[in-house]
Amino acid sequence: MGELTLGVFPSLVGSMSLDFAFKLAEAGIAKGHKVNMWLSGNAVMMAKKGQKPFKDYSHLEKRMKELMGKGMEVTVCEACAEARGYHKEDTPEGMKRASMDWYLAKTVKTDRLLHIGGE
Amino acid sequence: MGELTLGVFPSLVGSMSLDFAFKLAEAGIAKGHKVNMWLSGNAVMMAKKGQKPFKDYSHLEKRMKELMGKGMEVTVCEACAEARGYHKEDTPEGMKRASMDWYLAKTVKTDRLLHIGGE
Amino acid sequence: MKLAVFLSDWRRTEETLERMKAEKLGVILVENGIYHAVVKEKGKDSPVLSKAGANFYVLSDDLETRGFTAANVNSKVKVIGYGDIVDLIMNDYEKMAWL
Amino acid sequence: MKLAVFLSDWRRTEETLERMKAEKLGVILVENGIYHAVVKEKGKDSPVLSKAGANFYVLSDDLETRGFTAANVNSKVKVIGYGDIVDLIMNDYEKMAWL
Amino acid sequence: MGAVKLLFIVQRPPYKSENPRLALTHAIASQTAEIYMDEGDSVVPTMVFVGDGVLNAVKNQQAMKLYGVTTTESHIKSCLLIDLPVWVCKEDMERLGLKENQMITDAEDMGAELKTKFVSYADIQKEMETVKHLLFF
Amino acid sequence: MGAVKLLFIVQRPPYKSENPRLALTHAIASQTAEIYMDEGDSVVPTMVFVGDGVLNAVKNQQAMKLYGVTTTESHIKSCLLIDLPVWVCKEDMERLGLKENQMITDAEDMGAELKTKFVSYADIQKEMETVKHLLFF
Repeated sequence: MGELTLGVFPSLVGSMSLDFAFKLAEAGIAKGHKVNMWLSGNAVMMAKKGQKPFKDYSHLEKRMKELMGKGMEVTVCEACAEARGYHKEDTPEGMKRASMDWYLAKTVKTDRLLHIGGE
Repeated sequence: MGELTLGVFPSLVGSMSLDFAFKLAEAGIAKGHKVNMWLSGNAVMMAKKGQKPFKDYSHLEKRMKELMGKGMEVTVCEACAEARGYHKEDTPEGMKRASMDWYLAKTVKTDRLLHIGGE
Repeated sequence: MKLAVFLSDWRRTEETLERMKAEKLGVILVENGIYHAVVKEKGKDSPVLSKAGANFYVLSDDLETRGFTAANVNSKVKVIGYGDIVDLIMNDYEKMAWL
Repeated sequence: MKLAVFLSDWRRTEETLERMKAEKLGVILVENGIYHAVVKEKGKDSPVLSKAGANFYVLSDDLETRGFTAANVNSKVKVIGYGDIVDLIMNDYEKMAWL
Repeated sequence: MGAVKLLFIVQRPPYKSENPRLALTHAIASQTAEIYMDEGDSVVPTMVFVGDGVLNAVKNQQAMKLYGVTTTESHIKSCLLIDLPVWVCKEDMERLGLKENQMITDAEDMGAELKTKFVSYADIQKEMETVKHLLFF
Repeated sequence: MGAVKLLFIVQRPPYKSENPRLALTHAIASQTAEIYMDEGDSVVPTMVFVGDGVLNAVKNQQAMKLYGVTTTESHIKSCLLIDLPVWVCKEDMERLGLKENQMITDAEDMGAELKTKFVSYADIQKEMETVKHLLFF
């Protein structure tokens, strides 16, 4: 089994690229792969807990937690988060905050990298 | 002097359309016009106080407050904000939260409407 | 109608503009729309600038942000500031379209 | 190289794809990229589908989200699911490009 | 002011952008805008799908089933249900090879009487001239 | 693993999207990634501007003066300062009518020795084949 790293940059609401990334991660984990996720740019919108699950908007907090429970590492860009006003205490449980070098370092050992720039 | 309503939808960081909207509002107010602003979609990112002013990111909280001090009305879409986890207590002082009908109602009396859909 | 169209992008919105008709039409190039005023792709002016009967404006702030100046701007296009845009909106045009 | 290109948009990213070369090339149509598989603009296939030597895939979830089904899909394109994408990434291709 | 007409113009396909959805939800909000208006005032929106935006009106969208998100289709039907006119540009449908039987033509399943109108671009241009404000999404 | 090569490919103009800036800041972060890596491992990024992305490398950007936001230019210069290769596609410059004297050619004002490389698309294609991972912005 291999290791897949996803770098995701588009916002939570809008392109649905984050929905794509979490569904892909789920499928990867189901097949026994190790999956890592880096959230940067407007994708740091995932780093705000307490989002109301309206049906009109993508809501991924619950799925993210399930996948982290299955071993997925999720790390969010700290500067991108602070610039948007998401502080340490806003971070959903289990999610890590780090600077961009975390993502760069992950590219070394991972078998595959899917970098979703978008927007 | 006239009344100008700006409806702004793109995110705080990225397109710089919010920077455009606030600069235009400032110029409008300087010329004696009444300016209203509706923030919806990812532009509700303005509804989170305590954003760190890094030089790499658009930071508009301060300018918004100055313009509100000069009479600009700024109202943010409540559902769009809640879906992103921005609650009442996160709202910067002076900014109002309302449902979309607030914006629709504003279009009746305003002389001009610039609707910045974007993204 | 008196219509001011804000072109905020370079590649995606020209078709919508191409179809629009107005007795008085202003095209205000902002954000990445400014490239219509300064880039001659394959040596040619942007097709946007051939829109018949339109007045063309470009926002100097967005031009200079991207490293261009009035000296680079196509002679069909007038360089303006935020205050001028306010005047165009409030005095010269009635309806606005942001593309 | 073995390259899988994810086309996530319809209008903006074809040019980048056009230039790319790879010994083994997979084009995976996702999000609004699915329109390349189902829309025949002016009666013609999307130019993307004429990329020589490529294998084409379309994500069924994104197809059905937009109101289309396998019945609408161009015969050059194979309809796949998320699990299949995982297999393509981990087994068939080495490098990925998201356009 | 009386009744003020607004034109909501959607020019992009659905889902890759939040815009088409926001156009629909904002137009629908016209129903409840009275609380902010003077007696006798109202807003009268028309929804128009033009250019690649006509793809929003393709029927049988499965976003709820597959991604848990309301379909653009259901928002379009909600418009019809509250008698909010929905127009789709015929020339663009033709350009993209879309037939009327692929499109959301009504919301009879929800009890709506109003039907989608398939119009020419010339009709849309005329409406742009008639309304007070344009809202491009 | 040793040194792992990465290619950061920017295909869009600056400012309308956060992406080009994020490409640069992420590439620069390679300098500090060691703390997360095993002894002897490193990441070696190259920044490439291609397609409309070559517009990121136009000099004299005034975003800081006019909008209070760091210019893409200053990020490009920071790359040169830390010896991170910056490549700009020649064919695309030519297509858009951009001359070398309009571009960021160096960061001598910051004390950088490395200069921008104006390369052909064929060189970029070759590099895409050499690196371990591609990052399109």
